[in-house]
Amino acid sequence: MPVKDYIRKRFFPHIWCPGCGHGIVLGGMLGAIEELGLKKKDVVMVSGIGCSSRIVGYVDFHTLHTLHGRALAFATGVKFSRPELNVIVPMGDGDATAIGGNHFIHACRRNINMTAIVMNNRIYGMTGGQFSPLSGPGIYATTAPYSSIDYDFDIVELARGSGATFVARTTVYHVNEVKDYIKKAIQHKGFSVVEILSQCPTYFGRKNKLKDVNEMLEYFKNNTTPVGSQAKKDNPNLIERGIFVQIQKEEYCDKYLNVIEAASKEVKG
Amino acid sequence: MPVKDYIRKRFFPHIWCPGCGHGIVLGGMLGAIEELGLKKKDVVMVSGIGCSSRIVGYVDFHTLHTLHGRALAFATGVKFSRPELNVIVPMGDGDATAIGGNHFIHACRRNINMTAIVMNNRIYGMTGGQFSPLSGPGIYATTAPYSSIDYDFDIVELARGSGATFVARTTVYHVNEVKDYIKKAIQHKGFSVVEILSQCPTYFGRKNKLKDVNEMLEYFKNNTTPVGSQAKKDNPNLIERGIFVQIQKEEYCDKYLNVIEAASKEVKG
Amino acid sequence: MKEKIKFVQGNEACVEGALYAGCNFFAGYPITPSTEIAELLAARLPQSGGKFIQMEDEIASMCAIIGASLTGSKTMTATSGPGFSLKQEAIGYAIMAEIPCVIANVQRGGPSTGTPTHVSQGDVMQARWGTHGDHAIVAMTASNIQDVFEITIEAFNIAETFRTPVILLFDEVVGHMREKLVIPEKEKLQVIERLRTSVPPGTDYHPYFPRKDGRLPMSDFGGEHRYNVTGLFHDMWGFPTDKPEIVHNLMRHLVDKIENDPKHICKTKQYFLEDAKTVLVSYGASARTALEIVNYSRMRDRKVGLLELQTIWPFPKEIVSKICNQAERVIVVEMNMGQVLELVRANVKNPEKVYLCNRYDGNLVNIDDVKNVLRVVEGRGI
Amino acid sequence: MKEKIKFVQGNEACVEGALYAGCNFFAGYPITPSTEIAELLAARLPQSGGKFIQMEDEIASMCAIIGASLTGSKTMTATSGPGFSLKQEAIGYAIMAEIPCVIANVQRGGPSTGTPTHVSQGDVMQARWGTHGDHAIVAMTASNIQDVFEITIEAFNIAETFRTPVILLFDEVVGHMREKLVIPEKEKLQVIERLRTSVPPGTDYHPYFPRKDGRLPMSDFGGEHRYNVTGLFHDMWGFPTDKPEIVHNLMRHLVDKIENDPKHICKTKQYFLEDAKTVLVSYGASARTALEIVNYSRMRDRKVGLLELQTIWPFPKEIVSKICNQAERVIVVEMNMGQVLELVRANVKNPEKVYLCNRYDGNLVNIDDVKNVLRVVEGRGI
Amino acid sequence: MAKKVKEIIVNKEWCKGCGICVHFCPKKVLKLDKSNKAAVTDLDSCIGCKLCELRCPDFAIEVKFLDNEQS
Amino acid sequence: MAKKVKEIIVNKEWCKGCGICVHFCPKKVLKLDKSNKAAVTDLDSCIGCKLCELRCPDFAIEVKFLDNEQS
Amino acid sequence: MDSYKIVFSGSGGQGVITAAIVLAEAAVVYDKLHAVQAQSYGPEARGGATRSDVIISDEKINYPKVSSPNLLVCLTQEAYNKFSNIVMPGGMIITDPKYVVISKSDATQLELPMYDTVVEKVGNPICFNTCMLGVVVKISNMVKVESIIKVFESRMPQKFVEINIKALKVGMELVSK
Amino acid sequence: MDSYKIVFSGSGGQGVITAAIVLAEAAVVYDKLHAVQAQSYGPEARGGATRSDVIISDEKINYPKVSSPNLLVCLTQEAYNKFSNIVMPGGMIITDPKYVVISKSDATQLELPMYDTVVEKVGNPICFNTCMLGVVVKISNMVKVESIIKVFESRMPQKFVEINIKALKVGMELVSK
Ligand SMILES: Cc1ncc(C[n+]2csc(CCOP(=O)(O)OP(=O)(O)O)c2C)c(N)n1
Ligand SMILES: Cc1ncc(C[n+]2csc(CCOP(=O)(O)OP(=O)(O)O)c2C)c(N)n1
Ligand code: SF4
Ligand code: SF4
Ligand code: SF4
Ligand code: SF4
Ligand code: SF4
Ligand code: SF4
Ligand SMILES: [Mg+2]
Ligand SMILES: [Mg+2]
Repeated sequence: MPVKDYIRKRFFPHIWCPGCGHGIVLGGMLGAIEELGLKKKDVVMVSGIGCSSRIVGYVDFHTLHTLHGRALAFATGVKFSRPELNVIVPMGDGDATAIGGNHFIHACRRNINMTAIVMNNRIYGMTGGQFSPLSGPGIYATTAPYSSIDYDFDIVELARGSGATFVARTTVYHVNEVKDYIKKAIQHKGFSVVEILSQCPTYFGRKNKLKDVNEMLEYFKNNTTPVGSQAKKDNPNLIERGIFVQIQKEEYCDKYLNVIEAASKEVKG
Repeated sequence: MPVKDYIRKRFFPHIWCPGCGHGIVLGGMLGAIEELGLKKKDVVMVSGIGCSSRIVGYVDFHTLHTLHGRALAFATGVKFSRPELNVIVPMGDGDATAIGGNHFIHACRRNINMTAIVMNNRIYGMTGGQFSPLSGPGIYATTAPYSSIDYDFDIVELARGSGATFVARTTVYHVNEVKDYIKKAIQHKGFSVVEILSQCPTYFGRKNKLKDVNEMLEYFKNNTTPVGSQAKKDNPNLIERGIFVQIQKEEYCDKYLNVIEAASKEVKG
Repeated sequence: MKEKIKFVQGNEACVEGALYAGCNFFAGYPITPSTEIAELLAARLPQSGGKFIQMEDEIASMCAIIGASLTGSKTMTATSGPGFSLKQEAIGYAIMAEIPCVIANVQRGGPSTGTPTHVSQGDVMQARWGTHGDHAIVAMTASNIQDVFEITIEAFNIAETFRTPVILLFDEVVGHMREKLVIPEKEKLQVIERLRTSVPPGTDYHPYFPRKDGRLPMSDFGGEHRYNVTGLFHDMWGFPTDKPEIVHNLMRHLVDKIENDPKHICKTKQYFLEDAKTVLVSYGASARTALEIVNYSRMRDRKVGLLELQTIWPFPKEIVSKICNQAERVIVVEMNMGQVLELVRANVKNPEKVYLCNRYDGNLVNIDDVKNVLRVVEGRGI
Repeated sequence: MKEKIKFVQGNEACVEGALYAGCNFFAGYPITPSTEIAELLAARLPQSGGKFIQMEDEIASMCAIIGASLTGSKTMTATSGPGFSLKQEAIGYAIMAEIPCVIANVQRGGPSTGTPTHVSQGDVMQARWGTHGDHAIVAMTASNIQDVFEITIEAFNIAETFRTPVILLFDEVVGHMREKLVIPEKEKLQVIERLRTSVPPGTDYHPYFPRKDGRLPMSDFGGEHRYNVTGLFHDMWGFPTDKPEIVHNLMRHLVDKIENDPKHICKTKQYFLEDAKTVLVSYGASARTALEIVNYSRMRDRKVGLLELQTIWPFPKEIVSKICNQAERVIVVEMNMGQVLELVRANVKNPEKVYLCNRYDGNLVNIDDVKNVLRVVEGRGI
Repeated sequence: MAKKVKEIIVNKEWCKGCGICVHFCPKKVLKLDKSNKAAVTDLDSCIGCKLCELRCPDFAIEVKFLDNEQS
Repeated sequence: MAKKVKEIIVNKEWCKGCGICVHFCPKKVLKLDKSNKAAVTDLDSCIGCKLCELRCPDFAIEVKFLDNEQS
Repeated sequence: MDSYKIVFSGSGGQGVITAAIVLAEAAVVYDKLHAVQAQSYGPEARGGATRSDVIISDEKINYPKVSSPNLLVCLTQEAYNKFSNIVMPGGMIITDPKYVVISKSDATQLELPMYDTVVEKVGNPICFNTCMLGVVVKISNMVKVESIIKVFESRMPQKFVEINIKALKVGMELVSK
Repeated sequence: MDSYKIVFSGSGGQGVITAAIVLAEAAVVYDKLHAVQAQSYGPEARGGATRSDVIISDEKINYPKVSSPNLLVCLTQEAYNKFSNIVMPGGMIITDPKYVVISKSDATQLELPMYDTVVEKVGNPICFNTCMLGVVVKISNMVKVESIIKVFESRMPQKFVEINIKALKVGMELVSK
């Protein structure tokens, strides 16, 4: 089914600003779902609060727009209750790693079969441009008028350190990778994380004196490189793209079947 | 000053059960403080809620017994407000990594000069023996009557993945290492984490059919090995002890001095 | 399943009630004195294919049961004071998105960490007002083990009927004391199942358009109907809007469905009220002390009666004012600084005739406490 | 510093007030419509050596300001609805441990995510009862930019005087509208500094033993006196206890210090009340609409007056009952479903003469809203 | 990708004029018109890479092929 | 560590009889007495390693040296 | 004098809110008038359609919102469609034909090519909002031009002040024509 | 019949709570009596000093706590010191001299070497609490021994049932002596 059949057309043009990267993520995500041939009724999309989280309003699945930072906790309830559903959780960088950091690391730890997509624009877009745990030092933001001193998380490392079994990263510039990694993430049996560098021209761009959205996409093009590439060795400042973690580990809902079995025996026995 | 001069003797014997490892951590921690020659008035100890958190009641410093999981957030306020104080934060495994997981990773990220001591008995002692994010699969607990299916965090990896600049691990059996690592952690300029495997004979021990506290300490002795040792290569199941991360990175309060400087210029200029 | 007689804690009776009502999903985080609910469900739920999950904190637990409820599960969480405070934001979400679920709060002494192992009834007002913004809520309680069982079933029934979170406001004494419990055979007690939409697939389904009787049939996530659920004000399809009329009407709907017809929700127990000159109003564990005194007084021919509240919210105004206005004096017996007292006073003609007998030191209101107040207000000296 | 005239938002006036009062530590997490408070303090605090930190969430922010306060800083955080719900547990901690701090809640439409950019006054009751267990709280509000400035200073003063968290319950309209602000020169307005202990080093200091005047002198963490601070019930040294007498007395102390002598805390503004037959009771942005109507009515020789509440908690019972009992009718003008209405009703002789003019659709109560209610209750038809 | 492009459809209602499609079109096929919407200048140069469509944040541009295999 | 041990003091009020000191004393110097408190059986064998003191969770045992250098 | 009410409307990046604030600030700080400025937001705080209300008066202003403005500025079609009917009888609507196609209205409608003119005369489109402010200052006639300039001086670096004064004057002249 | 009130006290690991529950459960489930059991906790839920109250009656029991018990069992000195004075006039205190040194009291005091006897006769100290329960069953005389045994059977694996019955009887015999 064409990608556009997955969207709720009546809400278009969407709420996002001109040039906002979140729309590109939406496209890539739907491309992945389309290629996987998922039925609309089998997909539940769960989000928190933020510009990025508004994404669920635009897709014609079961959609759950929850609380800031809590999407993965809601999603855990959905998935653990109905493991046969495909649960996809698009999140903002603030949503995923600031207020939602704890749910993020615990989802990584538990290895429930869901896909978290971190739409990382390195800023709180929805609330008007405060720095996020992914902004990094030196970035200007409304709450960092003298530039930020906060170190940033590396989501890949955070997810890895928390035990995630699939972790990938790319940028909206690399839109085919977006589709590809999300597809692989959904196919992965276990918890998967895809970080997608995205742009907020309205706040991140303006505050940091970036000329326009194209300058932001050029940045993604010029400052990233496939993981393990020679380029990275030559220039350690490059950000790596690719699949960083991909391991098989028994999935949580599957493991719970063992609990049910043990418990049922106890009752009978 | 002798270690015992750092304790509030009037509350002894303490509240912990016979054989509880938390008392050994207390001893090691005070040993470290004593060797560093810290003045009582220069130390603030902040804890959350749990058996482990009761530790602050026994030490003659400025002591702040806060909310379950929130110790590092309170401590951040203390330290950022008065960077000249030594802030030490003993935490339970639940306290640090369950409800407190978000504050833990953000403390690692910010690199504020404080020391977190995770007293890891792999169980919620205070509430009577539920499994924790550090229990690991196969462990019995009151909320895991058929044994736990939850994967555990590796605190060292979690801290590393969150950006911590000093991370060490040992066990209460290795009591001299406890002292030594805590000492180094306090000396480290930046956020430091010391995980100390500790025992809860009352709940973890009983639920998991361990004969007595000595069997638990024997476990620490026999199933751990110094980081990078040959033993680990021969037996990958061994838990490594040692200092895993030790890097220099500008400290948060120090960096804030730059903000103050920039801001003051703006006012004058 | 045949009738069963057990000797159990209040917390266990709550578990039995939940299972009887069809609860098949629990997410929680341990906290004294509610932990036994989680522990028992960890053992019991998987025995019949239900799901138990220990989450990273109370917030996550609350969110998880909302998510699970949307897929069609009957869900519950349990907590106490500090955890109840943490859940408030997500409780508000369940109110706004109209998701059935049950939250047990086994009350302990507060504020803050307070006295974790001691009893209190200090969260009465928080149950009503703990989350931000206008809203309505259902909160119920019980004073003995059998009632805990039945009220828990009732909580699930109300949650399903009104698509609302329901709070079980137990207390440490009732949660931890053991007493006889008779579990009736299946179907003896009414269990209300979720009302699911009959709108056929492919037809426009309105998850947020109440039927004539005020109920909103649900469609499980994963089913044929796809719609949106949000904590923002929303239209009948569940999509965000800030149109003033829609906001206004949704607010009215959320409150009216609970408060307009409280008869269906409000439960009380009445002892010796027909001729009572002194009415004790009480609930939860304190009602046990109150009842003891009623019996004691009646043996001495004193016309004392007890109105035991089982529904705290919506506050049973009509019953309270009817009964209290008939009495010469009213004594509210509770374990806080007078939270229900104020509610009773606000609903009677002579508030100055409403007295308080309370305790907020971590202990159950005792017999002498009530005797003394009774003696004083009846003018028999202390 | 000389007097300054500025044209600012309510949120900026709050910042100016905080700085005037000596606030030197802010921890927060952005949320509409309070974010400007954080943004402005991020720029302003370091200019004078103060500290601004953006925390990972609202819970951490609340905890951080408590920790910082203990070291001697004057601390503040700011939030709105959902964030205010999240802070409730830690607010209870500040109450229990008696830590001075200020929490601004710039109210938006709720429950849940609600209408983030629209106005509401729906958190009045939550401010009082949002955290678990019995307790008392101070909450203040203001209807114009100058008052926001002054009330913010007052909030810091009360926090220091009573060792208590103080809540600033602003609303989106006042937070975002711009108006003239006159910042008086330093020392023109009273700023109360923390009372620090005079007990010499080496002597037994009791952080939780009130002086005769009820105040508890503090000793900064890092200072000569070492003691314990906890959210458990505690003795006069701050060490945990569950002894019933101590628990009881601490509860009484926590409540009595705020509620026993509300004169020191309760502030109102009164307009044309001497001969008012119709009294409007209002606060925050709604009081602006009410005042407009008072002026309008007076021009038509109708005896309408306004009682504007600046302190919401402790509720100014005495003033409200005195003024309302004199009136023929009372209209509460507010932006919720009647939260202050119920408080007024509970404190007057004839509750049936207290009417409500409200709006809970995200918009400011407008002039016609009040005119219409006024016309109806004055019997002039609609 | 050697397929022949039939047309490039811009949904002017949805296009927000961000210019991403224009800037990154490898063949400079597109421009922003004076009402700031994407427009085709040189369909013939189009190689049908579809990057404009994929990168458009607004689902506002669609590349149609002659053989109709790809929509 | 070659210092001479003068005495090993057990604070019986604080000792909870966990047995850790007994079990892990390299020289089996200690035992639990019949009221379940640590007690010294063989002071002479003690090598003054202080592990009993350091591992005691209850601060209940103290190893004193003759030369008083270490308390 | 009664109060004068203005509604500025447009979209996120057009600077309508700044213009509104500058006007009201000039009135309050330099002309010793009373003024309030209020605004409406989209979801949370991000961009999108914007509206800012200003009331200027020589008396204290209580109710801060404008229901029927004396003067309405619409810089997008969306804004025009939404608000053009709220203008008070006898009031005026200002639009720029580059952005808005007007329709029938009871109000006086003034179509001014502010964008093109400012680009032409000042050479910088970011002063568009200042040009619009010039129009409003001229038409409303409540606030002194010098006061507006003082606000510029207190708020921006010198190099911007000049170009903005230029744009302001361009706007004022547009009206005169 | 009036109600009979018992307070069991001791420390965490001694199983006093289990004993109390077994007694009350036997009364309720098998002897059709009314009973409530309540207990007090240390901080949160962890070990430490323990107290469990049991009331057995043939009428409905309302107030569930015991202020003056007919029978008090103290298995630690701490418990004895704390509670020995609450026994009702004419009531009885049971202690084990292994753990408790008794002092003067108005109550009848029964010192029984329960621990040593159970170790000697059953060979397993973990049945100590059952032995104590035997003592209580005998003295209180409210509940049938068979009912207690039925509770054992419903709660424990068969192999434990026997040894516990043995311990129960040892306790009962201790009283007879
Ligand atoms: C509990 C709570 N705190 C704060 C907010 C305010 N808030 C809404 S979205 C957001 C951050 C948005 O940033 P991000 O997650 O990065 O998403 P983006 O808008 O950048 O896509 C914040 C702080 C909220 N809605 N709820
Ligand atoms: C908000 C909140 N949730 C839950 C609790 C209950 N609680 C107290 S301590 C604790 C866990 C203790 O485990 P851990 O942190 O590992 O410390 P330990 O007791 O094992 O030393 C829990 C769940 C609480 N006090 N507050
Ligand atoms: S504010 Fe930023 S993140 Fe939000 S829609 Fe606009 S560009 Fe996107
Ligand atoms: S319960 Fe466990 S952790 Fe707590 S004091 Fe006892 S042994 Fe230690
Ligand atoms: S990328 Fe899309 S929205 Fe942007 S200019 Fe091109 S068609 Fe328009
Ligand atoms: S398909 Fe490729 S070449 Fe053709 S217009 Fe789009 S981006 Fe340019
Ligand atoms: S280790 Fe300490 S508490 Fe344990 S037996 Fe030895 S002296 Fe006693
Ligand atoms: S000092 Fe060493 S050798 Fe001596 S008793 Fe202690 S553990 Fe044993
Ligand atoms: Mg973002
Ligand atoms: Mg633990």
